[in-house]
Amino acid sequence: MRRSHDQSETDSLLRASAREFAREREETRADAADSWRAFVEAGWPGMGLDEDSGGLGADLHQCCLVLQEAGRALLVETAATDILVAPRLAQRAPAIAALMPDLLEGRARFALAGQGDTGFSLGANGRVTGRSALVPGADRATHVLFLAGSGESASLCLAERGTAGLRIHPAPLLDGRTAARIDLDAADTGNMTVLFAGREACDIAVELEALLLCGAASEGLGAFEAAFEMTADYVQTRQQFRQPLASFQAVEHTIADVYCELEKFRSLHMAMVSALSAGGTPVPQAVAHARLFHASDVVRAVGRLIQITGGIAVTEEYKLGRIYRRLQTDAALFGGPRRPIEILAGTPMAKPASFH
Amino acid sequence: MRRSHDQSETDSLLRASAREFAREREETRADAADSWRAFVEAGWPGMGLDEDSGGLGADLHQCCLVLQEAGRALLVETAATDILVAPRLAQRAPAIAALMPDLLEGRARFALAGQGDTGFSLGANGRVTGRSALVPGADRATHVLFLAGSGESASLCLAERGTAGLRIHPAPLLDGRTAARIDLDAADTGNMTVLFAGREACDIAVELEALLLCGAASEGLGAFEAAFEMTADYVQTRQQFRQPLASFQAVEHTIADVYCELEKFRSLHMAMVSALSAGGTPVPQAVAHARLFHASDVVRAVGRLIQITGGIAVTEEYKLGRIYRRLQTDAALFGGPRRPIEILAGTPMAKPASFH
Amino acid sequence: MDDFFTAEERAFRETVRAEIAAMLPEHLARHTRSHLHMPREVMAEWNAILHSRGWSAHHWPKEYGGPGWTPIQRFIFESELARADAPPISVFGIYLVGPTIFSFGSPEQKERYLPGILSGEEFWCQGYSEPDAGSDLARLRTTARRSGDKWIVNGQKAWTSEGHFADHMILLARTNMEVKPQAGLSLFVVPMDAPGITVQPVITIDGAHSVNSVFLDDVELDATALIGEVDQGWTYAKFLLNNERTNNAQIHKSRREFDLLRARIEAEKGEIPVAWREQVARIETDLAALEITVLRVLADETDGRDPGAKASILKVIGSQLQQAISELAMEVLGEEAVATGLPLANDNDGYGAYWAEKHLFRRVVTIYAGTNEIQKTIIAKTVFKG
Amino acid sequence: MDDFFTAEERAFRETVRAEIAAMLPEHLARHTRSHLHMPREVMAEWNAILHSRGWSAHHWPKEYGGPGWTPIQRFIFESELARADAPPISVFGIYLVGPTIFSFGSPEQKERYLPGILSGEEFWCQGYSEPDAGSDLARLRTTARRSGDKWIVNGQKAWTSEGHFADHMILLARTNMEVKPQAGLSLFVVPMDAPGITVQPVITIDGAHSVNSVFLDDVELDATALIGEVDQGWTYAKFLLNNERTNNAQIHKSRREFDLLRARIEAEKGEIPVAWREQVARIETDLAALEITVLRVLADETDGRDPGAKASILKVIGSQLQQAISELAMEVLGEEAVATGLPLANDNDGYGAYWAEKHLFRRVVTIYAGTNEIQKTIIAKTVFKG
Repeated sequence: MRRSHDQSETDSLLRASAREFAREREETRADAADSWRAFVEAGWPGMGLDEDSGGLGADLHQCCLVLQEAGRALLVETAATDILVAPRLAQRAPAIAALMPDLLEGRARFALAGQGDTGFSLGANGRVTGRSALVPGADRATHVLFLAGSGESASLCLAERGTAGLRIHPAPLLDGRTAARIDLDAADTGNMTVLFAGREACDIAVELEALLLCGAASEGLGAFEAAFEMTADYVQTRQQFRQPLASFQAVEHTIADVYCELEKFRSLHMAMVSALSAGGTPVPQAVAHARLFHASDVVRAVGRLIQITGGIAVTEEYKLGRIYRRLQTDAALFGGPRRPIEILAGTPMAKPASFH
Repeated sequence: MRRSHDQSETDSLLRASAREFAREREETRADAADSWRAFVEAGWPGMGLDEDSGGLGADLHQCCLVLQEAGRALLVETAATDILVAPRLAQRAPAIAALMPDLLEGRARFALAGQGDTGFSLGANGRVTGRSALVPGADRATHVLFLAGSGESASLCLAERGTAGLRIHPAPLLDGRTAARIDLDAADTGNMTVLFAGREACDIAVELEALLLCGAASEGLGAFEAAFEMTADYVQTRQQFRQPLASFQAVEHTIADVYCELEKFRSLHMAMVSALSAGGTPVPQAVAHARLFHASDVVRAVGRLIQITGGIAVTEEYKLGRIYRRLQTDAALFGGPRRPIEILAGTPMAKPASFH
Repeated sequence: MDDFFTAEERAFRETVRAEIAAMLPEHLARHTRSHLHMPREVMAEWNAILHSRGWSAHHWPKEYGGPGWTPIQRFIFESELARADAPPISVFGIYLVGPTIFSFGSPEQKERYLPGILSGEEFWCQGYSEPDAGSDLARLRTTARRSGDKWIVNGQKAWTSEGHFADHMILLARTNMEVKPQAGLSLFVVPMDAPGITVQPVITIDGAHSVNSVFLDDVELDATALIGEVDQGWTYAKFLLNNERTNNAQIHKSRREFDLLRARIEAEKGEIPVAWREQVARIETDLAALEITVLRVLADETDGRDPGAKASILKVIGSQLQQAISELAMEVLGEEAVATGLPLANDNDGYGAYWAEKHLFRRVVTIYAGTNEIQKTIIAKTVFKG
Repeated sequence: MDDFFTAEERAFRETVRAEIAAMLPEHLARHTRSHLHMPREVMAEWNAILHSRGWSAHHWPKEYGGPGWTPIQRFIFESELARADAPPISVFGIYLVGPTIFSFGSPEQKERYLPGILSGEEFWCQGYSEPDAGSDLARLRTTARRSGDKWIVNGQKAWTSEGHFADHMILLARTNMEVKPQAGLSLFVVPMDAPGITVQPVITIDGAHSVNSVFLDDVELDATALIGEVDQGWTYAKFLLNNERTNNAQIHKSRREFDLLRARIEAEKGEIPVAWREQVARIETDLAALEITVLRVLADETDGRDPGAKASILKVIGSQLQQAISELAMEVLGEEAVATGLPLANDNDGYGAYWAEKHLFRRVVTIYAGTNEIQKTIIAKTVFKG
């Protein structure tokens, strides 16, 4: 149970080292061949794995704190699936657990192929067809996880890159990261590992997707924090009309408004991580709150920071604009803000209606 | 063709006299028995009527300009139907034309019973049943206009107060005006005048309702102008922290934002009046633009004026709060903002889709 | 949310929920659900019930008659009160005056005033604001002048909620003209029936009477009316504000009223119509953000971390949220909210009129207790200092 | 809208619409629909076509080669250009430099420069902004120093759009240090191939190259490079801004791009999904409001009424609207807008990437040409003065 960020000394130490690691890689490009190697050596992939399994045994709060730092430096390597999803799944699926040594060595990387236009249908012949949404980092996955079918007949599958009928279409994203869309064309489940079946498979898929959104929001929080801090510094330095920008009430109030947004996002993020740590029914709500905020309010807030920073913020060399581009990209992924809106408002709440 | 408000000297004179008349009645209550008398003596009901028919022959712009002044003074008498709707209808319906002497004398007053929860259905037996939306001023109507049925079988009817099956339920409104809901319970069209039938009836009903919204928006514009002007004055006078409120950038920028809103509303209002003067297809769009703005942006803008004015604005004695109450009431009538939204965005535009 | 609470705290919640349900008479809950401004009798009745359980002053320390709860327990208790539609706890007596007196008052003042606050037999109002001193305290003009062993008070107070039925006022008055404007203020207890006091109703934008102007003309106070040291009034007032960082968030009230509103829409329409879903989802999100931010502030307090400008942040977020909720209510309720006197349907229960009144009155929440503009300036200064 | 035009004006619209349709090559229209930043060749080709019809400088007076239209006719012409997806008219040459030269330039300057602007054979860029002088002109540091019958220019210009392909720059430089900072500025014509000029690309937030930094190191100019009187540069610049009140509204571009966006949504989904209808309706309303406000300003100008702060109002409204449209586009286009390299579907036509680039670049519209904050201050001052 956490009631603040960086509650323990371990948290603070972990953050400091992750920040330093990330800062050194801030300008590294996604396609630099050995870029993942450094992450592996720093122990990122196995961070959330038990120490017995060769991991660092960090809890979810701590893993998210590391992702925050990755987001703060706008790292283009997408580590969320490997850090959050794979270790969680390894606890329950032996086939995944068996891959952990490869994960730790950087030989295995995972992608969760989330809900796309069509989803993945599972035929009676055991063949899967469908198309995923865009999945950041999936272009470099060696193993793909996806839910085929629905309800009682669902299967949570693991397919290796190269499986017949599995195609990974890489796509550069607007913000310099890379992603892929995953196509399955009558791919035979006989060539894959079926990890879970039926309702259990569905529940686990929901949980894994929630972890993915949680990872994205963690990176988004780090990026938002960086944007806020650099703007707060800049407006105190930049002079216009013989005074620092910070002395103008319009700038002051924008800073205050955005700071309120930042604190709200920190709260929603903390609640989401707590909910995912504990499990249980409030999870979809907590994730939807953070996701909606991430996919709309955060982008708008950083847009306001650009406004008070002025011209320099719209040049490529200045990080604030790149943060905006990152967050704008985040917002468009995973179904955009409409999905959390539907989760939060599309289904009537079961509540006693006690009026006057 | 008008390209500015108060284009002619006549406009300016008319406005000045309407403003004086309205200001004198600013505190008059709606139920003051002889309150309408003064309007009659000032020539308001017949304002838009030909001079030959005993009216003043004002055009629609001029009639709306007078209603603006009524709104500016928050007059609780609802004159829009008598000023805008009745004379327009008199041009085409002899039965209405015959009532114009009574209108001019203040003996006849009209209400247009607009689209309510149910609308008015017309049975094969010539009987009408249904319930209208709330209609401001309808509580004092002597004659009620409504559209019964739809399409080819529609009738635009005129029913006198007292007609069997017609009930006028008066209702005080939140802002001190009065309104009524009009019920028809198997009322026999044999006891009414059917003014128009079929598509013509429908088209005219649409036009009359547009005039009603135009009247409401004209009053709303006057109220908004009054709110803006009194606030701009107040913030220049009121001292806080040893300087006038107007010298704070937060206040300055709020004034600027609201002034932009005011100019936008003036433009939309002018376009609506022009469209209604000319007739034709752009009418529904122009009315929906002004109505949407009236029912949402204007209320929000006046809320911001209250904020920069501070505590005094939330006391009953200070007019700004009463203006807000009026505009909030306006917003909730006539189906609220959702109706113009549907008109503007619910129906695909017939446009060539020429992309790349 | 639940993940923020320990097992003990969750058990505590179950206990208070059950006890409140057992104690709260239905007529009080009904009244609370349908009225914006609470009459004295309703608050007094409920206060007496809570008092009999020792819960009337839930955030006071044990020695003064409080239950001695932790900040998180208080949060839970307040949220359960709201959830049960319990009448509000007197803001002035319990929240403001009690802590002022037990922190700075003399032993005699404690003995004289605390029991009446605890039991709900005596009501208080505050005399801080003035017509010309909104958020700018330097402009406070009411004076208390020494005359022998008496104080003579002259001035006018504004926005005095509940002033028309309060027994006492806690008054901020200028006692020293020689020092900086914020420094020369003192706090006094003023009996509302003292000669020279005139209470004049102020009708607010919602058309109702809940606040007053209070005129003080040569009101004579005993020396014992002074609370603490002379000229230290603003120090005391600020101390209290800092102690009550989370109150302005109004999270429990907002949460409850929104749950009821949402349930109402869903009961009438089966679901939230698509056109309003974004607004609903945003309000749900803001409620969650506000709840957790309040809990973070309480945790910071408990653990001795500096909460920074969080009092101002909670005020800004909380007040904006209150307005967002009432704006949605007005749009959803439509005609029902503005036709104040019409039986719109057979089942019209006044819910629309209740919301309209609330919506109008709620323009004040971004103005009072330090305008949001002032709060934003405080927040920015804290950011720039940090 | 139509009601604002006379019968003659409506007839004029029919004429220009037909003529533009006949003149505009399809490849230029296609390029305009799918590209944010226009290359010189596209603009030059279209400029030459318009020039052959005498319409390249549509708001210039007849004596300098314009068609001599009224403000309303210009509005109609511009709206028809946008509607036809015609490439943009050179902002710097036609709008800025031409009027500066024919209003303040010498006969020799008119003869030398106006023909190249009219024909589109010579391109211009502006040298007003500097890295340290955003909206604050007092901080302009580029100097032009007299040396014999030459001027020696030193300094750095920022945000120079089209600087990488322009033939000339119109330069604002400080010529007098003794007077108030706004007073000692002068305007010059600078050939972009002059020794001492370095053009350095600036990649903007959209990842593209359309603006530049221009360094001027001991650039030598002839005496004839000075436009008008020395130290009067800012007076000339302001005069032009006042003459071009409505340009910043960008109404025609916004109207056209929104019509296309809306048509695209409706073509794909059959109708506007309910969840986006409010946004669409608000944008439609704002477009109408902006269109009519522009027309009112033009009518005020024509009739000699003072348009007050309307230039600033149009800038604020117009830029906010541009951003609102691109925000909706980003939400509607979703993945299509951010997966810049993926053939998302067989019919992927780059529309998403086009909007993403536009959306990002569009952060500048509330910053450039006087930030919206500065515009709001101007508006408020006008209100308070009035």
